[in-house]
Amino acid sequence: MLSYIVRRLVYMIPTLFVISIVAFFVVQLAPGDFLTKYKLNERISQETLQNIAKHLGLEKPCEPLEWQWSGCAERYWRWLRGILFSSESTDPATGQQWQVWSINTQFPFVHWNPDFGFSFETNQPVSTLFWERLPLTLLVTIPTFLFAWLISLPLGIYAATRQYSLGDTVFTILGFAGLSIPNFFLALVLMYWLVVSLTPTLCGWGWQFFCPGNPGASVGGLFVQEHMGGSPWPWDWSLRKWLDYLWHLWPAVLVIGGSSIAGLMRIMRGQMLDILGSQYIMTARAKGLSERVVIYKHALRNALNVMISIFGQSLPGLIGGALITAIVLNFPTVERLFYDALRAYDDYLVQTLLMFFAILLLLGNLLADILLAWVDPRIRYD
Amino acid sequence: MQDTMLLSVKDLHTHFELRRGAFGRAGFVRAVDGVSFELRHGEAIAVVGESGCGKSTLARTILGLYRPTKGRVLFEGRPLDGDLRWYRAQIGYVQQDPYGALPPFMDVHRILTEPLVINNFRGNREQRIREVLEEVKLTPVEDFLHKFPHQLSGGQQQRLVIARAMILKPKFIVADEPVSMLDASVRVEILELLRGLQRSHDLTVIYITHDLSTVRYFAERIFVMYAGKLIEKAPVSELLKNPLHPYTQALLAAIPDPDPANAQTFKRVPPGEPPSLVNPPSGCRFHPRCPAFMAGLCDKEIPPEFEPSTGHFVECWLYR
Amino acid sequence: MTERPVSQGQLIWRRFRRHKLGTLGGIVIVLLTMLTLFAHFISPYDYATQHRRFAFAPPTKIHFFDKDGRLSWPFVYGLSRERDPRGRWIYRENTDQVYHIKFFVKGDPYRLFWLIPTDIHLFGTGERDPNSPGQIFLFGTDDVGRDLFSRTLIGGWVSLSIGPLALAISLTLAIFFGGISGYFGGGWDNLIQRMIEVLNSFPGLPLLLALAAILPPGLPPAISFLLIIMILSILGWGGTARALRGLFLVLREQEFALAAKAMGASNARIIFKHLLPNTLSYIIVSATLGIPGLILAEASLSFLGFGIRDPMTSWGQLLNQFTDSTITNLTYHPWLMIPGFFIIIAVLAFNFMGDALRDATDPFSVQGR
Amino acid sequence: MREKTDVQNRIATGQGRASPLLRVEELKLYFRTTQGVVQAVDSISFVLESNQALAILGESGCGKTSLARAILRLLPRNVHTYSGRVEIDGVNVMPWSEERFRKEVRWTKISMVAQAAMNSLNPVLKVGDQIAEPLIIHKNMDKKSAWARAREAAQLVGVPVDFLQRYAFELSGGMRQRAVIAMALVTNPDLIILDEPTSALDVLTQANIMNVLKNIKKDLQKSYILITHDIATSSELADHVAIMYAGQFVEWGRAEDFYPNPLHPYSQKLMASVPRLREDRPLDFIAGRPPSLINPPTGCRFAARCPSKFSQCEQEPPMIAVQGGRLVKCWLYR
Repeated sequence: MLSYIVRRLVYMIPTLFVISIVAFFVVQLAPGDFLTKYKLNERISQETLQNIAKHLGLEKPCEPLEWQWSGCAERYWRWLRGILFSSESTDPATGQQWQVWSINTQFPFVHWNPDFGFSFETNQPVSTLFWERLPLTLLVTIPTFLFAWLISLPLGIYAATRQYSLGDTVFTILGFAGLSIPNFFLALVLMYWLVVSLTPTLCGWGWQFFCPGNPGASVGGLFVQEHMGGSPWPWDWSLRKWLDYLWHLWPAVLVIGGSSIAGLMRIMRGQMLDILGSQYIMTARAKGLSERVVIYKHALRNALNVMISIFGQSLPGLIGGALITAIVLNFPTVERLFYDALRAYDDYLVQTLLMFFAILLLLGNLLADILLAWVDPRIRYD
Repeated sequence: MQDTMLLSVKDLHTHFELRRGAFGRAGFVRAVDGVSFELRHGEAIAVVGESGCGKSTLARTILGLYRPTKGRVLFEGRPLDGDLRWYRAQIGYVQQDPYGALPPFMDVHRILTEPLVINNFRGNREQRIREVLEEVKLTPVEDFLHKFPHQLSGGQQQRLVIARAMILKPKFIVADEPVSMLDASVRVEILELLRGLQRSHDLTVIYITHDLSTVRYFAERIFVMYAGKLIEKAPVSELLKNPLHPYTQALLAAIPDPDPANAQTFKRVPPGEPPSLVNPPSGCRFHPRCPAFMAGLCDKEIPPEFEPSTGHFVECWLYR
Repeated sequence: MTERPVSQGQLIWRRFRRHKLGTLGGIVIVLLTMLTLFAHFISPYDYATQHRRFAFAPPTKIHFFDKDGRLSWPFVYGLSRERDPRGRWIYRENTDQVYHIKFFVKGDPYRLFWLIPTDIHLFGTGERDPNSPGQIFLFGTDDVGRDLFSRTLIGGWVSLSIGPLALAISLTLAIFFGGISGYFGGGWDNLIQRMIEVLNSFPGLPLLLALAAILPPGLPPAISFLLIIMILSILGWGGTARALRGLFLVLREQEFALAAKAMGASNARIIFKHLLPNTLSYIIVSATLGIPGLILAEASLSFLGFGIRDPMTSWGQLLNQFTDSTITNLTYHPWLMIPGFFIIIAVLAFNFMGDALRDATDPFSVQGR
Repeated sequence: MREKTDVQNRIATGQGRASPLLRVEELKLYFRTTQGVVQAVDSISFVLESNQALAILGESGCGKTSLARAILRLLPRNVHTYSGRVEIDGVNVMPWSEERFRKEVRWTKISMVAQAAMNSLNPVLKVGDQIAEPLIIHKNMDKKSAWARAREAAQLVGVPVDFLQRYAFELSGGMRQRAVIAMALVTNPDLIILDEPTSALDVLTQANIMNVLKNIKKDLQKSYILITHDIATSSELADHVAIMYAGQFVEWGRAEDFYPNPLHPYSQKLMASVPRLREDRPLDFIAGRPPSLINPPTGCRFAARCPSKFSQCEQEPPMIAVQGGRLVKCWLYR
């Protein structure tokens, strides 16, 4: 088992390499870049511009759309070198060295703090921005993930064991609706309801938390103004900040999770139906096992194996959903950072986050494979 | 002498690579591992063996569907290599699962037209299709021409497969378990049809089966296959009367005829299971299960082919 | 023996028609397609016409009873506006001005089916002046006073066509690469598989956004439309190719493929005449189920401002207004959400139809065996 | 295998029993399909005494597997009609609730080795757990003693004990088959339904399994219902033979009477189509195909294919008793 994990991790290295190249070139393909913007800014001197160009290897052109490649490898190498070996980030404009704000300020035992480049829009190292956003991202993603899986699996089992019943039909139609409503639109509808109907009503009932000026009345964002600063790590929060967080979390969980639920539920239902029709389930029934044992011991174990292998595939949906929701609901997550970076042509930020998403997927798939190898005896790795 | 032989197979080996994951190679499946024999014009032979002994691979190698790893197949003295188009028109292939063997989205007419088109049949195609349908007794022809395979019964499907194999008037037919997927009452019908065609057209037929009891109704000679090798070859009546290889003996003993006395008797069957073709046993491949096992010989040396009586060949050290 | 020969296509069609929701989905798709094909004719205004005096006008009420409660030919009241204390425009019906709804009225000129020049619209008040109070805005107007109903119909053209177009490209890629990969195997297979893996290791939406961000802002609408189709199809072919590869791997080992090979059929003939027809049901189903995803992807892209851009429009692009001043728009101009319901209906219809098709083709597919 | 085992010692079945082990009367099982109602099992009646084996022979699609399921009440969702009497030891179990039937019949009275037994084992559970499971459910045993009994059962059918720690996919086809038979034996039921127990196996493995089944019958006094299309193999086990055609029994009799001399024209044709290894006799076949079970013909269902058809065959023949205790559903024997 251990050797399998190690082998898989080793296999990931070339994939990561290819991914970093793809991420780099996708960004390089984009026509505008920060330098264009700097050039238009009169306050930035010619000297600074030259500094930047020199520091980042911009002397030679890298314009893939115009088939000018000479500078690309150079720039790519500088970026890669920073990730692998550096722990300091340089502001190319001023030459100022920034200590990379990294995970080991929180976890001292981690000794790798890579430099992913510099964000020109915010004048900060990419790593700093990234690590700042990560805790809140996880605080949105993990509850969403749990919510989606904990709802969809039981629903799938329910629908499969009562195929064609009223409940099954209702869930099937709801599932289709979930698949068919765009995330952002669901978010909009939910916000509309919150703004126009729910919070005024709750305030009207005398619940101060929901009256104007209080956390409950604000819609969108993860916190009201007073809680926005401070530590991103939840163990530093006050109770009121926690309440604030929870109140703002649930629409996001509903929206991001909602779309996954529909898909997962249908897959789970299909799997359960397949398995319930199999010979060994008939044998289990013939053995006089109660329906409960047949379903939960014999059928579910097999269905879960398939669900585990799907685990990795459900991540892109989660990331996509989180991206859109972060924009509509104005959440300070990594996905929102990505969106803002894209709009500002903030190259290093975009390519780093693109790579981060890919790594997340790879790790998700790896985790799914390991889990599967662990629970399914048919898949043996040695 | 060579030239009068329709088919000669010399030291044929067909191995498949076993892959593990994207890169590693786990070994070879030795599906056919040193097979030699010769067939005369108009002869029907049967290859008998248990599932997984490599008999289907043998059939497909002879048909030119797999490239042999080693050894040669000669058809009328001409080797099978390079472009096989000359060979395709002279052979017919009848498969085990008639439903699977017929493309589900083509009707009977289309299915029978395919070989004619592919091999540039000169002559009246429609007439040939009618002839062959009548030969396999799918009559009246009009009722069948525009049916799809799923609308035919198992027996009719197999007739269609035979018709397709016969349509180019081949010299040689390979029938791979042609009746094992059919019901008992239909099997005989198909076997008789095949036998009738074989006799009337002077066809050479290789009949591959796991069911020894049907062989006597069909073939003149039997080849017994075990773990990639032909361990015994003999005329049918000779083999049934006087099986030499211990495996053949066990096989014959294991096959029941419908007889109420069977219920009272126990069979003497060698224990164990057929060996893996990836790591076959050393020496004689049957030695771990053999009641006549001779230590130091059977597990060390691969037995060559002996001919204890004329026309009866056996690969067993008992007959050295 | 008396049964008439039925091809599998006919059987699938029969089974499909038994599926009520699927049939409903099919009907809705046909209706929506008609609606968008005749969009210029059905919509009372050109989608770009700006009614400067009627920015953010709510949906116009159509009246069937006059002031005295008598049944009347449908009409609208004239629209007048005033500012509320916060300075927002508020629209009121002026019950003194009555504009009857007329059919086949002359209005903004357009080309029917992008070919025939005409200016006849299905209905309207007949007022040619964009600032006349007699306007009919079925879905209200946007920030510059464009009629949302007209824009929704026109936008449907992009939303509905982008799916099939992108799908056609990605299916061609998928059949080509999946076919090669599955039928021939070996080195090409390995290479194609690695390619798909890298493609699949990026989550769809972020990569889509990053690719869409490559498009320079000033492109002509038609070009950027085509490029967005290209981007969507490049991202979409991997999964289908992989599934087709699996199908071809199974199919090439099927007895009937071996039979064709034994007959001497060439590889091309085996692939195109014997194997591909067997994947047809899978391809049709995956196409129908793939379209909703593409519609949603386009909608998300345009919603975020990276897809279809003004002056062109699509249902997703129409909702783009919400990315800024979300709360204000939601609170005061909720009708701007209407195009979203069209997305839902279209996607739902495709999903129902795809699901029904999948059920109908199920026993005929190769995977089942 | 010969020595008396613990399982064996616990047998006290059959002897001195007043009513037969199993009596089935007018059992019907119809399914609803989109084409119409399939009369898969149509008024089947028979009696099975203890320590007897009944072979039910029929071609594919004649309803023999549905009959097995009807006896164990393993019904699919689309059941249209399920009626008749199923008496076990003289007690009609048809009115029993699902729960009572589950607890008191399944695997306590009747167990089953299903068709394609290779697929009867759950891929993610250990073989031993699956063999022991019925004991834990029905006999309230703890896991340890259940495993001990599972080991005995495994030895009885020739499964090496350490195989119980493995998963089904790690076993060969023959071993899986034996494991499934062990599973059917472990709770010591009186009757085991064998649905094509060897059809997917090699000749030698098949013969080995048949030896095991014979041993069990002889030593443990079990009864079998053997469902198969393989006439030659059926003779290895059968005490009685029933021939099934288009959802009905057309002949029933003792094995020693039936094999040499089948009575029904269908049975005769069927017997004549069996190739023999030791006997050179011409083979015969039955032209045409069995009728559809949706709207089967009125009258004798075999009439359309029958060489001795005559006018009376328009009406459905009853089961006619022929001397020697044989039953045949054919007007020729009136």
